Amino acid sequence: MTAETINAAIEAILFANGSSVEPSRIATALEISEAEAKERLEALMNEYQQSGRGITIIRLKDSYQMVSVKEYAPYIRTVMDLRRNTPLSQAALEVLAVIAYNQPVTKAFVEQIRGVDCSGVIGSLTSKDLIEEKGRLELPGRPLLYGTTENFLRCFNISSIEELPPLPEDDAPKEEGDVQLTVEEAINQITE
Amino acid sequence: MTAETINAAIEAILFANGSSVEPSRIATALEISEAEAKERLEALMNEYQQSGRGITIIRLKDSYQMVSVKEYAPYIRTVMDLRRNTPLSQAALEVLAVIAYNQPVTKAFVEQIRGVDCSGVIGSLTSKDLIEEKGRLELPGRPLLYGTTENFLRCFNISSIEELPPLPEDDAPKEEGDVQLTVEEAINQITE
Amino acid sequence: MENLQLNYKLDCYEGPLDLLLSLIAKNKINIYDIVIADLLDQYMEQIKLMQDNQMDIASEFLTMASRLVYIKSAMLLPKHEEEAEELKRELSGQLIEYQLCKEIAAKLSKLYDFDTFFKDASPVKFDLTYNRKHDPNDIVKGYIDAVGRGKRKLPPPQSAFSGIMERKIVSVNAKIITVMRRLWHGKRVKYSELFEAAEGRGDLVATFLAVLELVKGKRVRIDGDGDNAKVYMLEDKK
Repeated sequence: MTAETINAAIEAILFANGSSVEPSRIATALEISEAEAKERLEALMNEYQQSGRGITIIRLKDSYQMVSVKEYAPYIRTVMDLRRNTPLSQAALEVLAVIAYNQPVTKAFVEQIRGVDCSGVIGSLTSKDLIEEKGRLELPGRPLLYGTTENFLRCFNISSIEELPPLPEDDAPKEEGDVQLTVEEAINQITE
Repeated sequence: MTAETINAAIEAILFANGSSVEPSRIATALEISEAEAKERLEALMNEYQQSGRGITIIRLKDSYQMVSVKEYAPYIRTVMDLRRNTPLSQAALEVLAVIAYNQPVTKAFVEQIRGVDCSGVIGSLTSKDLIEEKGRLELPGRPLLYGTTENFLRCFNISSIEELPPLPEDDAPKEEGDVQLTVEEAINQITE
Repeated sequence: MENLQLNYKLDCYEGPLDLLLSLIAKNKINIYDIVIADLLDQYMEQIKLMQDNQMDIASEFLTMASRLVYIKSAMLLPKHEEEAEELKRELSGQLIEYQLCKEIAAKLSKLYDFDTFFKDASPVKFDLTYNRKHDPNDIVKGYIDAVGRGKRKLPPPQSAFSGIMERKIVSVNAKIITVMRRLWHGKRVKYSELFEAAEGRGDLVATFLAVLELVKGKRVRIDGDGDNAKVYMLEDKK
């Protein structure tokens, strides 16, 4: 396979697959090394992003996906007769914020921060594929842990959790420890 | 809109739409004449067909569709096929186990045990041919019942459901304590 | 019209913490040093408004009310200032955390992207049948993970959750009677024993308030402190 055919094959795969693809799957299919697959995907992504085309490639965590370029969304919506999506509710955003910055966390942890029951919101965020189960906490009751999904990254235009906006500077006198929320804290709070 | 942006917009529309699009719909969305839309679609199609890329545009009667290039179909199939071999997630394994030991059961039963919505997991277990519908429960709403398939037996190396390993013995006092603790935990979590 | 607006405003609170934060912002209260008495009054005013508007008040709002009452009571008691301060700091910490959560939520809402589209997988025919091989014991592990230890085949009965589901309204008056009964005939009871039978926080708070009432009314007396504190009834002065 020439370099050109490999690139073309990768394009075809990304296009046909629709959802994101890991380099390892491409490597297996094309019988090339994973490192090469990754390298080519990166190169192709850069090429697309600089080409001024209507389609582009993005990286989500360690996988790649072909998507439409944002600017053309209004035209796509007109042709496909789509309405603008309804924005997320305040409650949904708050739950998402707690989960995104502290994952993996239990529902109890989220409820502790927000002071209200969050079952409904967690259910709807799960069905919107913004959060997902990430195992269980080894504690009595074995509560489920939640974290954000790949779709979350796409919806917030970032390629990894590290790219989330930094937490606001804490200018409070000696409360720092309090504000840093960690899983350990959650465990402490739960097991207290 | 420049010629370049129009082309990019058309690409984005064809991509996002997936199926075929008539030039008239593109003309309306981009506020150009139908003749111009057609002309541009033809030009774009020629460009794609000559570029040696993995994606191309084809004309079907009077509409246009973006598709992957035929030659790459085997790779596409391999990549999509690899997906089925991703190991079962923790959630999938739990749902499968609850169904296996209690079949036939309703989705509501599984959800009551796990405490979360399981529609997605049940859907994916069905498409993996590990569980299947086994009639309906004669109750208001006539909920569907699920049970395991023959493929399930194959995957878990047993020849009948009776061969499922026995569940650990139920040591009553410990069990009691466990449940107590859970309720207590929950109360603590709520009231803290 | 005014009423409608009010309703709308009340509806907006995401929970008791949200309500407290908005009171703190509105009244320029120092979040690091809350004056509990003032905050409690304003909080109860809002709860009353909700009641007047026949709104469903989530139980969380009432739990917070009892928590504020508890802190306020603790502050009134000599020897409990420290506990009260601790509880106040806890509340401050929680409010600061929640404020942070709201700030991040606001940031996230600006990032939310409705404009990126991707397509469904092309209709390629292929088999999704799972064909990995597993050890049959994996399924046992899965079951234990889902259900917990033991061979519980059915979801726990509804009664197992009653402690969680119901938030009993505990009357302080009823608790006064219970406490009095225990102290009847000059018995001396350990202070901590009074709380042993309590079921849940509501019960604890009510018992505590009952003791407070009794002390205030000079019906009982508490001697000693810490674990050694003993409670006994005062002789009827009449």
